[in-house]
Amino acid sequence: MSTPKMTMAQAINAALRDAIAQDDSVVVFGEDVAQLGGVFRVTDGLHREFGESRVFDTPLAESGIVGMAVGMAMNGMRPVVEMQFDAFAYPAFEQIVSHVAKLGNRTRGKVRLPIVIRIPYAGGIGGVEHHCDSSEAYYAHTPGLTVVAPATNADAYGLLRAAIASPDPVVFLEPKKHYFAKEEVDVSVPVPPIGRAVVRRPGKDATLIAYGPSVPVALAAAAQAATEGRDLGVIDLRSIVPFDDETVCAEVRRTGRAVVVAEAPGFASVASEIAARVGERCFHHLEAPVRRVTGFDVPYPAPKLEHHFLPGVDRILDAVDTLQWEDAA
Amino acid sequence: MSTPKMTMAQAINAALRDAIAQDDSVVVFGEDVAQLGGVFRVTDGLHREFGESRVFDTPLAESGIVGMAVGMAMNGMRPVVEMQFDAFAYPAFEQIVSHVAKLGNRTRGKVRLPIVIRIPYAGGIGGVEHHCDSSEAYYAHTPGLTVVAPATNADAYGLLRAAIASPDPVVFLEPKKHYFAKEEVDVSVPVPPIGRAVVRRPGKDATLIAYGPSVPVALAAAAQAATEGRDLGVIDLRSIVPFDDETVCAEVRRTGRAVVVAEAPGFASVASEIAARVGERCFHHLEAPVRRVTGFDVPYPAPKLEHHFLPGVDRILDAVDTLQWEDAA
Amino acid sequence: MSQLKAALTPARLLDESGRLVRGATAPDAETLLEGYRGLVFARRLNEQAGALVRQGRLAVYPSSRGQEACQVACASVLEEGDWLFPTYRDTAAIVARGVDPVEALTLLRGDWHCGYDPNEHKVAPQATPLATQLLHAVGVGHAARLKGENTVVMALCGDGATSEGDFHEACNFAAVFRVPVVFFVQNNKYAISVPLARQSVAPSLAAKAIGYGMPGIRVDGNDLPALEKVLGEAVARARAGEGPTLVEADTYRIDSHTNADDASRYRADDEVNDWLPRDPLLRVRTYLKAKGTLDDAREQEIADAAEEMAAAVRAGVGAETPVDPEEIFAHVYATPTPQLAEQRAVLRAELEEA
Amino acid sequence: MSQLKAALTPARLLDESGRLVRGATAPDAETLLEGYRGLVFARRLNEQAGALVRQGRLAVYPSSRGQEACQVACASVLEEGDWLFPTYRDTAAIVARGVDPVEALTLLRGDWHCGYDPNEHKVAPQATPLATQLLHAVGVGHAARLKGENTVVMALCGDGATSEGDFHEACNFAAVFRVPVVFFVQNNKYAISVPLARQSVAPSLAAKAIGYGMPGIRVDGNDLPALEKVLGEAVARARAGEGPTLVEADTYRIDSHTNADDASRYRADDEVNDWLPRDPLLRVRTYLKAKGTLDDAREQEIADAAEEMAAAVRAGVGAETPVDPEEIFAHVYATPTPQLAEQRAVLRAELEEA
Ligand SMILES: Cc1ncc(C[n+]2csc(CCOP(=O)(O)OP(=O)(O)O)c2C)c(N)n1
Ligand SMILES: Cc1ncc(C[n+]2csc(CCOP(=O)(O)OP(=O)(O)O)c2C)c(N)n1
Ligand SMILES: [Mg+2]
Ligand SMILES: [Mg+2]
Repeated sequence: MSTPKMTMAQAINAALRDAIAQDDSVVVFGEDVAQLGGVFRVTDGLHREFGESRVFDTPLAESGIVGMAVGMAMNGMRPVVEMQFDAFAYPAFEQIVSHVAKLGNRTRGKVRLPIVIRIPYAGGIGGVEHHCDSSEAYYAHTPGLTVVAPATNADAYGLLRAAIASPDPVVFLEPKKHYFAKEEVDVSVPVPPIGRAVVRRPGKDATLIAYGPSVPVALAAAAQAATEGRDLGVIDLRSIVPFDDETVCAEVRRTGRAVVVAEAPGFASVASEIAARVGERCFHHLEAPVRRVTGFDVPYPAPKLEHHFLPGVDRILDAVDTLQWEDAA
Repeated sequence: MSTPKMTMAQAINAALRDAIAQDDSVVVFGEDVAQLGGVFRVTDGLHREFGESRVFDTPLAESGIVGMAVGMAMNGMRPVVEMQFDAFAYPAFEQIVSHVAKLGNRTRGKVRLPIVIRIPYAGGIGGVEHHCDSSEAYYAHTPGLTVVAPATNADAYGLLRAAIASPDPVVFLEPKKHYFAKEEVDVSVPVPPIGRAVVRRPGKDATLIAYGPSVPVALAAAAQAATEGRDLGVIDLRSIVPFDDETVCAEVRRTGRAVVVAEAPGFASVASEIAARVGERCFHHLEAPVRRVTGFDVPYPAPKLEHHFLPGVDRILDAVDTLQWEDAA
Repeated sequence: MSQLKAALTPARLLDESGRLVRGATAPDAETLLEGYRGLVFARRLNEQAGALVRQGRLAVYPSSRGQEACQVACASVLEEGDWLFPTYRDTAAIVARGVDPVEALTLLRGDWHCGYDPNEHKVAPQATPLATQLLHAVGVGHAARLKGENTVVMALCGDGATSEGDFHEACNFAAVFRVPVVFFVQNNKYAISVPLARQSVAPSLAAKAIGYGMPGIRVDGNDLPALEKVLGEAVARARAGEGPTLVEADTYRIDSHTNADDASRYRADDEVNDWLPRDPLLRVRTYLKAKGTLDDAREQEIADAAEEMAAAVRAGVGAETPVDPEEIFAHVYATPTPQLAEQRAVLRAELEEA
Repeated sequence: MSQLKAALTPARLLDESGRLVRGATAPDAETLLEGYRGLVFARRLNEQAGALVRQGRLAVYPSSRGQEACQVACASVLEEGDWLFPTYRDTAAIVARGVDPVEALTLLRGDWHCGYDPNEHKVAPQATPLATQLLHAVGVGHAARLKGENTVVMALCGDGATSEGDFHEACNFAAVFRVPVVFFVQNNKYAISVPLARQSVAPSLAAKAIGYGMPGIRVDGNDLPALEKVLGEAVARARAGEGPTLVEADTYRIDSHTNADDASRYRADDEVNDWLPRDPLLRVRTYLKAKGTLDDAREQEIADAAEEMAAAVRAGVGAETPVDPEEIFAHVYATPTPQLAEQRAVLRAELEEA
């Protein structure tokens, strides 16, 4: 029996459906998630299947959505809320940073907030301004939040199940350019623990470190490099916080060379963090500086210009080329 | 004639006064800034001196304050707004990220926003939760913002003058623990350009890189190290964005060792950025990995615990000790 | 409480069959004819943009079909130095204000985030993050007041946007500072798929004005002369230093949210069909025809002019305009940072290589 | 419009000289005596906390002096399973609800951000970021409703906080979802230094309710029985499934914002002096004395009990309680991340070294 093919939107939909069905405390709400099934159809059919008490539309106010989720979690529920697009989570920033992230700590663990904030994020879909931000750094920098970014449809299913089951708040970043691409998804595979990276492609010459929408780009770069005789490995972080130092360092120590690939502007970003910690932890194994291939430090460009902004295969391979191969044995 | 001693609060006050007096388009507003003169007395006397049309209190709404500043700047003014404390700027996050940072770019430079957002920030004053956040990473990661953090009272004066004169929006981070410490301030010294770091203490063994409230801590560590025979230099970044690669790299290449000191939680922070770029740009000059001494990745602790959180002299010197001196010539 | 009444019962001048309502003063016929021309242009623009989307020339278009009277009125009541703060749905209003339609469509064509110079016609960039622009409008108005300028600011938003915190803060700041701004809510009954009932259970959106201490007026949003009267009075109040007004237009979004949306998923055809006879164009046309102001020749002239505009839009949007990749670095700061200069060099090298 | 009237004219039962207002039903004397005890405790707590600040035992204390009737009433109208959402100024309300005062003062003592278990007495942590807690209150209430629980939520905020976007979003969500929540605004006329007139030009804060489609009631905030009546009715409405109410208490902050503030910089003594005779304690005391319910013995008993509470607060706050530095890592996540485990080891090594 072959596993079914699903888009990432369908995989997330399945994860929501299974979680709602299995746990009475799971509720899904946000803007346009009920009747419409979400602007990306991620919540399609859930309202019809589970009714208004489990899946509902809210007034148009993101701080309201997240703030209400905090209260519902205080009262025993597991809210899964959707921010319609990355930049539209910013109105909820105070609630996320000052409460979602801190209430558990504030109350010495007496109150835990099992909230999932789903954010369709990043670019590559030709969206107009405010619809393509890679906002992970804001969340990853905030202690108390778990930050997850799946790169495969199977991970989207599994990690979302894990996120909903987590006692802690999770910012769940869905690379929106993946929503409509099909892959095999076996929902019976055990749910992966949050915090474990995975080596998507082993490689001995250098390691590409990526997450979310940059993973397939890194894989494409590695495939291209292979045709040119260079063996690049690719790590998919899956979770940004917690960070899997073990897997990352093991690979980089083996290859001695690393390039971090991420779509967000590079300055003070998650890519900076990865470069800094790899630099600190693998110093004596490094044959070359850790390079970052990221979005430029500019606002996300208009549709016709976005491909110049996004880290692509060529830019990654250019960076790999600078890893001082002339010194290599 | 000796230069007068001023606290940082007074230096900032003087900068505001001089800017208001010299430029009709400068207006100062926020919560409690007029009648009261600010909860830290930074705007003391300005309302009395310049009147309601130049210095005024607003209703209690930070998004409102910043959003109104955007409009006033569109209509030819130079608003200088105060967010009462670091965490109380978060309600304005959407306005800051989606408009303050991007409107100039959005309009191809047809509209420029000469706004200064003053934020009393960071800890060390025994403040309760939400009053001590080091929030610079959120702003530094956002393209379009200039991010400045003075460490001396003279710089507070000079950099604020430069910030107000800048055609671009500036997030001006005032280390609140410095507000009431006196130093000599010569207001006739030319205004320093934004974007230039300064070597506060030359040193040949290793370089401490700091900004804002961490500069005096780094200097204290260097002084302490000197008594133990180690010659540490200290760089004060002054501006986080733009970043002064030239000064930083020149120093680190000379010493071959660097420790970044900052109060914010370290993950995906400005300290990560500095470590990453120094690692990338000075790789062949480094004798040891770039170390970071930062706040832990926890919410800012309650007053009685904050000193365990803050990077102090001992923690800095411990980090310096790990810089593989045994290999040193 | 007459204040509450004005906030609840929509003001009206022309009824759905194009007749003057009882007791109403007839609007000036020539002015109304000008308005009718605006309506025809707005409708034509909506249709043309929709066609360009179907041809793949525009990425997306949020149509204001059914709301054309609002689009025309909010622009026509403004004077030259006044400002307009539109949303993504208000392209027709922007064009009515004088912005070149091709420049206005730059955003939706994907060339840049805003295609016109906001200062030229005093039209802010179309706002995407909901309700945020209302605060900018307040700022422009407050600055004008402080500078002693006679400017009035027209700030647009939808029914959904009234739920955002920024709507509240903008209304409150405007009232407290007596800012010369008119908040004009086009209540088209939907925020994408979410109906008004899920947005608010207040007796009306205009009733929110009471909580800020400003007048709130409800008006038939498909009745051009009524809109021009109500908005004109609000503008006059603002200009006279009497502060802001909240105007709610009772209207309807005939099309889907955008072409990417499928309204049949969340609303019945019957509901749309109920609104079709209330069409803002028909009403004015019938009235002017009956009056004799609009004869066949004039109608033809207007139709031809609208067709000309549409042709220009087709040509302009269809033309190949080069975009400069390096421009993404050019405007982030007035002077690029050293970091951006470096990054620009990376891109330039790639482009030269390619 | 009786709705508007209730939102404008403060409800009152006892006048400033402690006499029942004309036409009012007399409150139950024993209940009122219980309330009086609460007022005395609240006043004593404010005084004791102030003294502890002067002695350097507390870092800061935002006093509710003058607002004690609000503090007592909002707790007394709740039943056991109900929730209270207080701010930094509502320590007396928290204590009235049953939280140990020493635990309540943990925050201001600087040991931890919240010293009590919110679930024990159903009291949320004291909110610092203004108006944010109102949304949490709505969430608790909405969850209760979905679960079919009979809970009512009392959500407190100040006049200044009504200007925040979160106030708006909370009121609107509550009204749209018919959440069993009572929004209780203690309008004490100041937000730190900013007077009400700079906060709002609405006819009243309660009038804001109209814009959300819920009842808005204004009440004399220094009149305990009136508060208990109005809040009690709002709680009953909420419990009956009739949705939220916005209650505005007309009161006054007698002390500075906190001990760190100097109110003389922004308000005249005369204004404060005008409010002193409206003291919430005096009024009830005079009434109960006149009634004969409060005799000297009972008064002494209440004073003694309050003194005992104050002594316990002094002892508890004064006691040396060890804080565990490593606790800063313990609660950030349910299970510490590997990163936090590493960082904890760094701190542990430092502590062991020292
Ligand atoms: C802050 C924010 N949240 C969400 C969105 C996504 N969004 C775009 S339009 C829209 C509906 C807006 O409805 P309304 O205000 O009634 O205006 P209309 O589209 O009907 O003109 C939504 C939710 C957004 N643009 N901004
Ligand atoms: C979001 C936010 N902004 C600013 C502050 C700083 N602040 C603390 S109390 C206060 C005044 C609040 O006034 P009000 O709501 O009337 O309550 P009161 O203190 O009078 O009880 C301010 C501005 C804050 N705590 N939160
Ligand atoms: Mg709408
Ligand atoms: Mg107050």
